[in-house]
Amino acid sequence: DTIKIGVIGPFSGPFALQGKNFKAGIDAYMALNGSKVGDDDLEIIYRDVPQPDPAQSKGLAQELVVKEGVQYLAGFYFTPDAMAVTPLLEQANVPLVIMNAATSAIVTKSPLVVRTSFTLWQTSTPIAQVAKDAGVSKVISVVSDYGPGVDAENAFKKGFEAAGGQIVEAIRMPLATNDFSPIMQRVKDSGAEGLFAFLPSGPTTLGFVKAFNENGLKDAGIKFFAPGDLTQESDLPALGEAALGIQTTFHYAVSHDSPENKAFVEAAGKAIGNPAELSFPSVGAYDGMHVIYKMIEATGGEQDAGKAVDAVKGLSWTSPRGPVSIDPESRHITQNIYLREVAKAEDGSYYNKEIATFEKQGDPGLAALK
Amino acid sequence: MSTIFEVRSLKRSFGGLAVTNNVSLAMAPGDRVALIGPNGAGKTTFVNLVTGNLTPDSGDVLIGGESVTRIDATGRVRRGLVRSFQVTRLFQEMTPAEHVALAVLQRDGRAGRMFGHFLAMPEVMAEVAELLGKLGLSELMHRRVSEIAYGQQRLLEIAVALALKPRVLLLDEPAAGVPQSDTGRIEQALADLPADLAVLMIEHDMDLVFRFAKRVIVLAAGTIIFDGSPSDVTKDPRVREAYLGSYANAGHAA
Amino acid sequence: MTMATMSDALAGAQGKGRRRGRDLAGLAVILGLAVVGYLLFPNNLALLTRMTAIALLVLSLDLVTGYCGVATLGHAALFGTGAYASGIAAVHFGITDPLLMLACGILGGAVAGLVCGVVILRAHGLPQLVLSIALIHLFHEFANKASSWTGGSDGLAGIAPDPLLGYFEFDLWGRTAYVLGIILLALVFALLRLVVRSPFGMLCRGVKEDPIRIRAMGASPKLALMKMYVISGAVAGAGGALNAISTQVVGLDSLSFTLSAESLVMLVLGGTGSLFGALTGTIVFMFFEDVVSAANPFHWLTMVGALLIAVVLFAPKGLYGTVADLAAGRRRAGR
Amino acid sequence: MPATPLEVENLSAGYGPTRVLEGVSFSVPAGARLAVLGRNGMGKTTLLATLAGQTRRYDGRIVLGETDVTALPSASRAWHGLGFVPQARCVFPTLTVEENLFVGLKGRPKSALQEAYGMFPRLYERRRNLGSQLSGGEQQMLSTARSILGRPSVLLLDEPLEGLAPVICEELMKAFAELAKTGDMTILLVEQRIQSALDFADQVIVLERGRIAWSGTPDSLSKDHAAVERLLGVGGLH
Amino acid sequence: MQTVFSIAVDALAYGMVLFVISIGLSVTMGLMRVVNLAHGAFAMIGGYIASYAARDLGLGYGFAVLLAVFGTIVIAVPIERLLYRRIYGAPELTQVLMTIGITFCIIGIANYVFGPTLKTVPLPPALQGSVDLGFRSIATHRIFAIGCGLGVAVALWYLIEKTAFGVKLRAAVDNAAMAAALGVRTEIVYAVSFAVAVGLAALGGVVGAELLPVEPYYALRYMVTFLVVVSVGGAGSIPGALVACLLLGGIDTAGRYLVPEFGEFFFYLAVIAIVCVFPRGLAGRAGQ
Ligand SMILES: Nc1ncnc2c1ncn2[C@@H]1O[C@H](COP(=O)(O)OP(=O)(O)OP(=O)(O)O)[C@@H](O)[C@H]1O
Ligand SMILES: Nc1ncnc2c1ncn2[C@@H]1O[C@H](COP(=O)(O)OP(=O)(O)OP(=O)(O)O)[C@@H](O)[C@H]1O
Ligand SMILES: [Mg+2]
Ligand SMILES: [Mg+2]
Repeated sequence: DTIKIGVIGPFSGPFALQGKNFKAGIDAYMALNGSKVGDDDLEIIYRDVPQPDPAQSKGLAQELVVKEGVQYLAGFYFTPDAMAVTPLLEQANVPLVIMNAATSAIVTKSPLVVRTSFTLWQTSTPIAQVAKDAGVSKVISVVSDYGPGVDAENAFKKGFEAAGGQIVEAIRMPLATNDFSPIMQRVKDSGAEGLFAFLPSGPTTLGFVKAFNENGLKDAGIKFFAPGDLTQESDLPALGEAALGIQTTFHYAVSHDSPENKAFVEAAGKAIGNPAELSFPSVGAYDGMHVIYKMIEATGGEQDAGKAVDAVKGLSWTSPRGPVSIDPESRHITQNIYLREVAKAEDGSYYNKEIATFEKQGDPGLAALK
Repeated sequence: MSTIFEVRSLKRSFGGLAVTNNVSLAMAPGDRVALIGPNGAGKTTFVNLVTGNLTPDSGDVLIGGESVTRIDATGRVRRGLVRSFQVTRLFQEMTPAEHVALAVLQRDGRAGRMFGHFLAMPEVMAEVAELLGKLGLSELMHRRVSEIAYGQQRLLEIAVALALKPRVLLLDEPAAGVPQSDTGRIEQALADLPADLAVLMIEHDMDLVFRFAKRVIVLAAGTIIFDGSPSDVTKDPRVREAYLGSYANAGHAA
Repeated sequence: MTMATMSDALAGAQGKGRRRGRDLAGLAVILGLAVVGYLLFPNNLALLTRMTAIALLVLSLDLVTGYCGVATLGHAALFGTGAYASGIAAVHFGITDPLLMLACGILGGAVAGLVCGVVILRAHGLPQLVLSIALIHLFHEFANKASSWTGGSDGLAGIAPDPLLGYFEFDLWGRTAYVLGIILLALVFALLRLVVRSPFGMLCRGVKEDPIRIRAMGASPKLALMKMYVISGAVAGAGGALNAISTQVVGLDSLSFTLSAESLVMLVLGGTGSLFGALTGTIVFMFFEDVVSAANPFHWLTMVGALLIAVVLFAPKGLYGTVADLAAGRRRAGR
Repeated sequence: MPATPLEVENLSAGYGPTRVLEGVSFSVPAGARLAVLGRNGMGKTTLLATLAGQTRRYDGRIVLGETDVTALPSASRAWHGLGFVPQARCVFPTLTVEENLFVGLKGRPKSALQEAYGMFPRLYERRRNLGSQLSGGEQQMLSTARSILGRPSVLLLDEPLEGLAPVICEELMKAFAELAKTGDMTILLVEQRIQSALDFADQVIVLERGRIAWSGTPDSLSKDHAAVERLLGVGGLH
Repeated sequence: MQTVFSIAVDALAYGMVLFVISIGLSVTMGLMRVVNLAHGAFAMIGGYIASYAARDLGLGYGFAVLLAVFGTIVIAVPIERLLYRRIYGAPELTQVLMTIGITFCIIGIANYVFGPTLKTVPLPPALQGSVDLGFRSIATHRIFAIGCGLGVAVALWYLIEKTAFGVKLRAAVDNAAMAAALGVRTEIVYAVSFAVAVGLAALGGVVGAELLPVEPYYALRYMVTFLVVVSVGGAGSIPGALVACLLLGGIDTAGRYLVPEFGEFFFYLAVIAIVCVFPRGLAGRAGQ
């Protein structure tokens, strides 16, 4: 038989890069592990939701389930799009494997949701300790003013204050900020020793990092901390020199040194065409496929969402990012978070160099929800 | 004789140029006044000030004894002060019938009704047909305005003004662009107006002016230089020089 | 003169017959398409329902843009307010009856229409466009900020409408939502047909062409436009509510510039100034988008771009507008 | 100077599906003053606009001097010596009076603007005002002056007297006559005031539903009461 | 006080970058009366060409800029002949439809050809680094952008207001048929103006690339900003656009400094206030 898997993501528009990474991760997994599970062939059906649009997402999911007859739903870059689909799952008897959307609460909306990416709480909490350990006690937090930004701010704040640090100011700036000079002026005036920042990966990070340097904050010795979205590998060629030395914590670096990752990067690089475009959503997708393969094995290709999800609760394996497991209770991925620093390779390219590891991190955001 | 319409020392200037300079005049019901004057004398500006399309620097406008200086253009129309435009202002995509019907409905306070269609309102249609018939536009009543010749648009402009049943009617060059063969229609339409209506007409066609007006006002450089009977105006040397030229000699007024 | 009156009365009667025929035809077309859609895509009712909701938005946009000449790139403000009004009513106030939610949406949309009208009608042309852009961003930002009410960028989830009339569930297949949507659309369409050709509709068309002339007729353009804006808000709000009920999530996208711009594109694609145009535009655009984005999720945008260019080149008055013009030309030639 | 600056053969034109002109043919000698008359909506404006290249032509030929301009666009006809003063005036509203005139210069030096100011002193007073701020009559003056500045060999005038004070009309007609008399300019005049037109013209054509229904000299038209009554709808001419 | 100066400097720099990028749109929209939503797309093409020339071909910055401007014009000319010519004088909404369609196509093609990642235009050493103003430092490339902005403003103002070409262009826009009847070859006038506008867009795309990095969605991402700036200034007015850019740049900068969490509110409320006070834009051409 053919088992269909519906993947919803941003394959065109402003986030096309991330959608492309979804596809690269999926292709890579299938290239390395075959496109058959048992006797069943797999067919991936892609549907495009270029920007957050829950109505469209729900419509497409419904179409995938009812018309295309998919047994698994996967993908989802944005939280609201995933949220819109959760009410359908039970009735459709379809598990949802989230490959990116990073708000903690999604997994609580339905017992059929499994997430193989990360949450901002998960990636932002460890950096608080890093900052404290670097001897910084006063930090200003600057985040984009939307859900993930607020999550990042809260996570950092909680971690940093617990570690005995002080947040001197927490700024939330509009998503559509182009010129960051005034923000940097604020940072300067705040008297902070360190800067914690979150911006969604993409064009604005470039302006932010450049403004940080051009306004003399780097020279003034202010330390820059952020979750890894800010220095995603596909933006590094553009950020270049400016990003050198920025410390970020994240669940995955393309440079991660392991045989699994080597194989993955090679396969995914081939799949995406231009390896420089590879970024973190690819690994979420790759592991998402792993989970789906396991589900299919467990159900023998039958459509039984409950059984499929039960089968991967507690599942652990070695992902390209390192050892990971699915937390049986939350169905969210438990993984290592790495501290990385942007460094220059011998060939002149830039990469995130892993310098420390925080092992087996769960999602602190779920605890914060309660 | 009561006054229905009065203007008291109206002033307006554009960047130092006094276009309306202390103009006062009064009209009684039934008056037929022609306002003439050289090009750029300020006639159209005067109409714009009076109807509220422009705000005066100072001065007062009264309709039926009530000051409307602070009332906007629509309020003045509702009080019976209606104008036509020198350069036609019509809805290019609509038909003459729709124009007149809209005016009729608005006059009766029914233009805000959200149901029904004017073609299905016999009393409205009767009035529309009559007015358009009077101005010779019956055949065109369901054509789009953009498709009818300029002269016909001028006639429609007048039909719309008449449909509002004004108390004071200001006509800005109603006959400009209307062929001689059709000026008769305009005259006839004006002649059929209720006797108690006050009409002020701006016109450069002197034949029409002298056939129509019982009183002539001459405006030059923003001031009234003559206000009197048609027979006297041709004798006024200032008017002859500034405006009439050899027309005065031809003796048309007689 | 009697001749003229008679023939005009005749033309009037004929016109009346033709118009009523077209009204009925319009309703028949909507219901017919609805049935055809149902039969052809029984598995894709969610898309059809979303089309219906967006069609309401585009219709409402047509009211102000097509009939009144108001340039706006912020019309989603009315739609989104309706969606949030019904969503918030359900989530925070426990109003989960779908019809009551619909009423909340309509009310919310009408209020948003009033607010937007007051601001947008202060300018004309490009500056007006800018006002509308500013407004939609303000609405968007406000919803983003008020995240305890709206869920912010994560979306307002957890809307669980009761079964319609206590009997029809909103389920996976989306039949209930679809039928509700179609009935709503047909109803709104019929009402709007009445409105746009009533004296009020004629007044609005006049305002669109020349507000100064309208004022010289003694009518207030502003008042007419405000009224139309409120009506338009109610219609858009109904669309928003339908979306909230059928999707059970309201996202910030429903208050976005993107949605506003997209709805304008759909309207122009179909042809402004006609309700049929608005419907045609919505159906063609969304259907085309669905097909090409499913066929090639990565590069379909180019195809949509090509469609828009082709429409401007070959059907400059929009798809419906151009066809209607051709038909009218033929009718006139025939006569 | 060619003997016939303008020759029109079998011209048909209109708007979209509506044909307005049907098989119009005529030619005018250099320095002629041709009056085009006709009742409301008979196609006078359409004729002039078609000669100027602004409406759709279905059939026929237009020869300007030695050149067949039938296929040429409006701008080229202007460079071949055609001047057009449209009925709707078409002043450029966002340009000042001076700039409006400047457009009509067709490459002549700026000092030539004095010709226009000499003809209409009123325009000189208002030269810094925008076109949209002019009074109706001033716009008419501007429109006429603008076309004359380009020294056309054939000048098409569509109701140039509309909205002008009687004194100005008189002077303007004199000026036109002067221009024609020096032989440099051939003038086609559409005018509602039949008497003024006949006083000015040396030839007349009358349009009736897009066809030439009558042509001849002004004198013979004045005498042909039946034609005047039928074609122009006026009781009679003095 | 220092803060005020600091904000002022940032505002000036940001406003000028905005000006350089959007002034071409003011030409198309205000003078040619084409609502050209593809403006950003042309700016983006310029950015791509410059990036390719400087990064992949290793050409000098100045050369890359020139190549970007003329390359974009070369690409735009056929588009003008085939597509734009059909929408001159068409209703605004039709223009919106056509130009959005063009934008979609260009985005799709850019995505296909160059991929979705960011592209930068490497700066020459002379423009890298910062200049010390005494009380603070400012990036050199921003000073360069300010210079470009002033240069463009003066040149364009002269072209439009003082030359025969400018008069003919404005006449053609007011009434193309009449201008043609007076011998203005409107097609050429339009084509040249379009080329100028597109060239300016490309220049803006390159000069502004430090602030607005080039990627396929660039074409739509900043469209609203351009539209707002141009309309607030009064489309078609060079001084108006300049003032609007500086004013809005200032408001934006001050808002982001003083109340970053309400930055968006601050900015758009200011826009509404300005438009309500100047309903035709700061320097709207009368008669429009
Ligand atoms: N907005 C304005 N700005 C500057 N000047 C103006 C404005 N409006 C009108 N004018 C000037 O005021 C004068 C009077 O204009 P108005 O239109 O009232 O003249 P008019 O008497 O109606 O002339 P005509 O008989 O030619 O129509 C004109 O010289 C005109 O140029
Ligand atoms: N744009 C148009 N579309 C369709 N028909 C038109 C258009 N313009 C004019 N017509 C029609 O063409 C005919 C001739 O119009 P034209 O303007 O040439 O008349 P005219 O003789 O100049 O009349 P007038 O003396 O009123 O200026 C009229 O019947 C008119 O209805
Ligand atoms: Mg006047
Ligand atoms: Mg005419």
